[in-house]
Amino acid sequence: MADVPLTPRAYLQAQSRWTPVEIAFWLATLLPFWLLPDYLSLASQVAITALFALSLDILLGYAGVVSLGHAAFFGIGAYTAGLFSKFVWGAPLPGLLVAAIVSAASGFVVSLIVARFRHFTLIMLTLGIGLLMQEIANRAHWLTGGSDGLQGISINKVLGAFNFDLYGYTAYGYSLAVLFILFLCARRIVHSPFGLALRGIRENWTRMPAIGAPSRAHVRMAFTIAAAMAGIAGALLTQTTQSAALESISFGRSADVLVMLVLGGAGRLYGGLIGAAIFMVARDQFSGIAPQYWYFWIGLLLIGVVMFLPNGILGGLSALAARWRKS
Amino acid sequence: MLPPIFGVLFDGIAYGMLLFVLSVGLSVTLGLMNFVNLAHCAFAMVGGYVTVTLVNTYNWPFIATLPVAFIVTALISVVFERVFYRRLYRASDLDQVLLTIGLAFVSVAVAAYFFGTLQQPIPTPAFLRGSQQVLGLGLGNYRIFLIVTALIVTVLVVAGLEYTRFGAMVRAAVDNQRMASGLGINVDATFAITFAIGSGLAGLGGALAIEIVGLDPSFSFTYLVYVLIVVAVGGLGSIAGSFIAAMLIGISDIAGKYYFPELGAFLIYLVMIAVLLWKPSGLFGKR
Amino acid sequence: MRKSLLLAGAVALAAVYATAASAADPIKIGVIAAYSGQFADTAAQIDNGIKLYMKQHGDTVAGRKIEIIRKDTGGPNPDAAKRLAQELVVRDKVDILAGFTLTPEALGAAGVATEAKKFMVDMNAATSIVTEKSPYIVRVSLTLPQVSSTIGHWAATKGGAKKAYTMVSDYGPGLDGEKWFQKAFKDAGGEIVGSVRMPVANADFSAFVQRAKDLNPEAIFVFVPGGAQPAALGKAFAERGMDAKKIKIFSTGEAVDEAALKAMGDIALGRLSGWHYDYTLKSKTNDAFVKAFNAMFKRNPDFFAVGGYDGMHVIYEALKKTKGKTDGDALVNVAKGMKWESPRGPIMIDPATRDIVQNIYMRKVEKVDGHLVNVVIDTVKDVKDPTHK
Amino acid sequence: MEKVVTATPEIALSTRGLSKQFGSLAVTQDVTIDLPKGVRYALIGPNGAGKTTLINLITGMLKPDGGSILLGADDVTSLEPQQRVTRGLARTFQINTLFPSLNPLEAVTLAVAERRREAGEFWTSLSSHAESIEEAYGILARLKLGEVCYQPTRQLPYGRQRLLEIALALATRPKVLLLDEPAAGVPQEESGDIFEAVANLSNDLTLLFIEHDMHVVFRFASHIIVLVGGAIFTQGSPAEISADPRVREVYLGTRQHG
Repeated sequence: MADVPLTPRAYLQAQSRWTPVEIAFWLATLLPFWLLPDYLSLASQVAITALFALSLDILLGYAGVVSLGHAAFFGIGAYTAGLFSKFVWGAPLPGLLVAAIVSAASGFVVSLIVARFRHFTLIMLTLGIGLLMQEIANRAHWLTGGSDGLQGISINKVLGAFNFDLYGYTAYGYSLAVLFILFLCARRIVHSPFGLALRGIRENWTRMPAIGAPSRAHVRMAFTIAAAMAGIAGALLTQTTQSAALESISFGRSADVLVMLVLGGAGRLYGGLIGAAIFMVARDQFSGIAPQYWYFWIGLLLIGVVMFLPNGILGGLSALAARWRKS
Repeated sequence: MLPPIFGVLFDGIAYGMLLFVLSVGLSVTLGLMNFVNLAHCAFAMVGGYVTVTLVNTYNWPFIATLPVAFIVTALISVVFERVFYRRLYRASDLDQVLLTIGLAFVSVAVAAYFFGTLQQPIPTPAFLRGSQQVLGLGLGNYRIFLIVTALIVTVLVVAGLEYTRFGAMVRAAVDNQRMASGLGINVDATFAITFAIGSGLAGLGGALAIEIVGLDPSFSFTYLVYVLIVVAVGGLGSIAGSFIAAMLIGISDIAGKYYFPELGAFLIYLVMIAVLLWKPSGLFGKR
Repeated sequence: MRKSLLLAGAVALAAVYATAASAADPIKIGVIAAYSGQFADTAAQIDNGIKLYMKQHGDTVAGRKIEIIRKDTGGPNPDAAKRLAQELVVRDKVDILAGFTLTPEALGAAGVATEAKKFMVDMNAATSIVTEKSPYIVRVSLTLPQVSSTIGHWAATKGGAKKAYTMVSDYGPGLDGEKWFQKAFKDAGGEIVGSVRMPVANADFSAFVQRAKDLNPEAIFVFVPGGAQPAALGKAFAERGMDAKKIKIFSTGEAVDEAALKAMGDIALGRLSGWHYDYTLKSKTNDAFVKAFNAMFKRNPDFFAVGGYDGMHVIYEALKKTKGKTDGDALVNVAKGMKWESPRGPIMIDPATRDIVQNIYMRKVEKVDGHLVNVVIDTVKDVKDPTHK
Repeated sequence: MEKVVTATPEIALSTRGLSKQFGSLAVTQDVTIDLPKGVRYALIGPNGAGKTTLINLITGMLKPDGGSILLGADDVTSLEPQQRVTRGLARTFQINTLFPSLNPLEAVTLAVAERRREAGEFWTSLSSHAESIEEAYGILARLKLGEVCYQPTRQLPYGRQRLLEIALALATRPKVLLLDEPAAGVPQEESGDIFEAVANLSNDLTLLFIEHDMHVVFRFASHIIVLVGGAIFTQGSPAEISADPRVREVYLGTRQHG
């Protein structure tokens, strides 16, 4: 015991303690209000995409479940929020809640099909289901507006007080607040016994049943939670832009979010946030220079990260930091 | 005289053949190297642009450009394999995905820069236009040509794998890498050559596809989904699997559209999901 | 030269800053379009139209310099379009919004135009509702109902077809095309014997063509998006033995555009279509336009390019009338009812709906000097969008 | 060795006519065994005799083509592997099957939490589950893994990883424990530690272990089953087995163990 400085419980507590870097990160998310007030609408979409990436991180980064159809839930959330505002009530927060419930339910249903598969099969099944959802949204023209997008969305003021303004103060404040609250939830989840079980699934799918773990039930739960969070992200996008379109449920969005998460570093909670911010800001800046060719620069960025910072930006940085500490 | 559905099925087979040529390379690289190469269709696009350039700028006959499309694509791909892919054979799937999506992104921008964003039509030779009347069915000349070409490719690939020394090495490496290198097979070089051939076939597919589906810079992504579906349905690393899967997708797509047009785009996704639920590693997958 | 101009501009700018916004400030136009992705070529041609207009007419209007800021949506993304519009307004301080490759982009930005009171010029997005979404929008492109109802009426009357089959891509524009062709065709006494909706991303049409053939209609109406599909569809018709010289195959312009005709070859002969522009239209204005366009971009203009070109025309003329004032209400008021001679013929912005009023040309594919072209066989004059009340 | 069986032993695990084919190869043929409670069995046999396959069948990682498996009085043949674990049937793996980036504390806490049905709780913090953590640490300390329990598993020396295999199995509180070559690949001098740990396990625990080293087998097993070609060749006490000339011939004779 002498060479173990902490009791096991204290050690685990320390694992989930807030670090100064984390606190600084969240304080920094407030800076755009003062430093970059012209970029608030971009910032709000970064926050929304970050939330979407965070939801995928629970699946991919923690449970090791790769999904190429995650936009299905983002899109379901987006359309649910839009339809709710159109037919029921324009208040944003109830809209988020309804979107979360509907997308969680869809996530659960999908998980019943996919939870027993791994690897390439899983990727292709999620891809197929995502494409099906996209096609259904296109075909259900009467409900979704098809390729023209959903019309008639009207969103009330947030908490009855804050109107969605042209500068995006409300949009960013609202998205950031929701992101932060759900980040706290995600943080609690990954530091819970369930989070540990997800890491176990990621680390060794074969061992889990041998310690009596109902892995499929865990994956179903993770899928449901991730779908709910993705749905909330989609609902946020609908509410802050007062629009919902097929793009929100498309394969492209599924692929983009996967790229962002892997770019930032999966399995670290912050990877998705950083990846979304870097990808979207880089895209905005590059396409400002030459709108036709931003793909080129983003492509180079991805290649560079893989070559020089394996396991994403955060993974690479922490490896570099570890080497630095050693030398 | 055969009922018209046979003509429709014939078209489905031709379409399936095209999918097969486009996807067989990816299936082999995924099976052999376990490498998730999402830039596969970028290589197919290279082949397409080689043909377009030769036909439109240098007035080559279309047929003569096909071997060139194969060779140029294979050479370019082997450069990429040596510079990028090789370093990531042992990396995680996710890093491979990131790298190859990055390459596909770059390919889209480079193609747009050099060739513009417009569709690239090519004048096909007269004997590939029009159609033949066989038993009352109109069979498109180009589709006949496509089927014949794809069958030749299939025979060459299968014969190459079954009856050559190199083929034996590839099969050994697919079965068990460690054992293969233990037997003195240079697995590294085997990978590189297989990758080059697989990408070269994609390039050939890209060139053949222009007449059917057109060519523009978004080709890198547009057909990726179909190619992945063929690979998944067929089973990784299985040439026979890719062939059957491509036929299945091609025919069920066409027959589905004829009999149940309202199912339209759903059908091939449903076919894939059904196959994977029944056989998770594909029709001919290992395990 | 450019440097000195820049310098002059900078000096002017510095001078202006002292006296706040005034006449010498540049007028900024934010162009929102899908410069990347599947619709990149559409955006590129719109952009070419804009560039050509500015080259021909100078980059100064009413004493103020025109500055274009381009933003990429990457596709039919209303959320991206809305954000970009917001950013253009709040960050780049643009005075006018323009572009819009696709309907969702225009719908996404419409709210911003209303809120910020900015003049907004739709250079392509073709769904009818676009102009109803903001009082600041004018459209210079076309609407699908405008074209397809014209085709429907013409097919049943002058076209001499009584039984028609429709084949459209299964998404917004296709459904619009189907609905308005069928309505006009039936109103003119025709009968619709069947219809099929085809997936948006469809590579092989033979099954759909066979279905049409099974019903043996006199005429077929087709709508597919531009790109690779028109040629694929044309080849499927030929392979299934449907000769456009014998059966009347109608379509909108995309299905028989320049690239499609090139890819189809002689099998396209006899194809009928209704459209508002083609680079082969015979008029002095168009000849000059096509020549200048080819000199600058080494390709022929298409209807996207004309949309960009005419869009700039509305902006320039409106600014001239307001004497450089960029107030949204003022600009939209002077744009209403504006008439001019476009490369596509005489056109007008309907003062009531702010939508385009233009000729629809009925054309037939014929061989002229060894080239396949759409030859105008009839002109339906001053067509309005049928959906606006 | 202590006394072997009482008059009417309570059976902890039994199989009835278990069989399994891989293609045309019969890897398990009509295996019927009865493991009385608290007894330590060794499962021996030449390479390819189907020892690991038998364990995979018993634990449910493979589905048998025929036969049944009883845990106590319950037929568990149709249960999923994890359901058998929760009923008290645990195993270790011949090739380390661990959680490389988790540390031993996390891994064993996970196993304990799964047993206590706390692992589905996503709303509580892990560190608030004091009892589970203490229990996990207790298991680790007993297996002398206490001082390395904060190091990622992949960084542990191989021998410690073998012990962690056992620790994970113990965390499920098994009634029957199947050990697949617990000291496989461990240098001779360290393998003693592992078998010492095995020997110290509770006497209530029924144990079946695969082992090649006959010294170890004779020292720790009270009963030996010899498997050849997927079928039970013979079984008996160590003395009986070592005296059986046929066993010498098919098994001992082919290998250099004494």
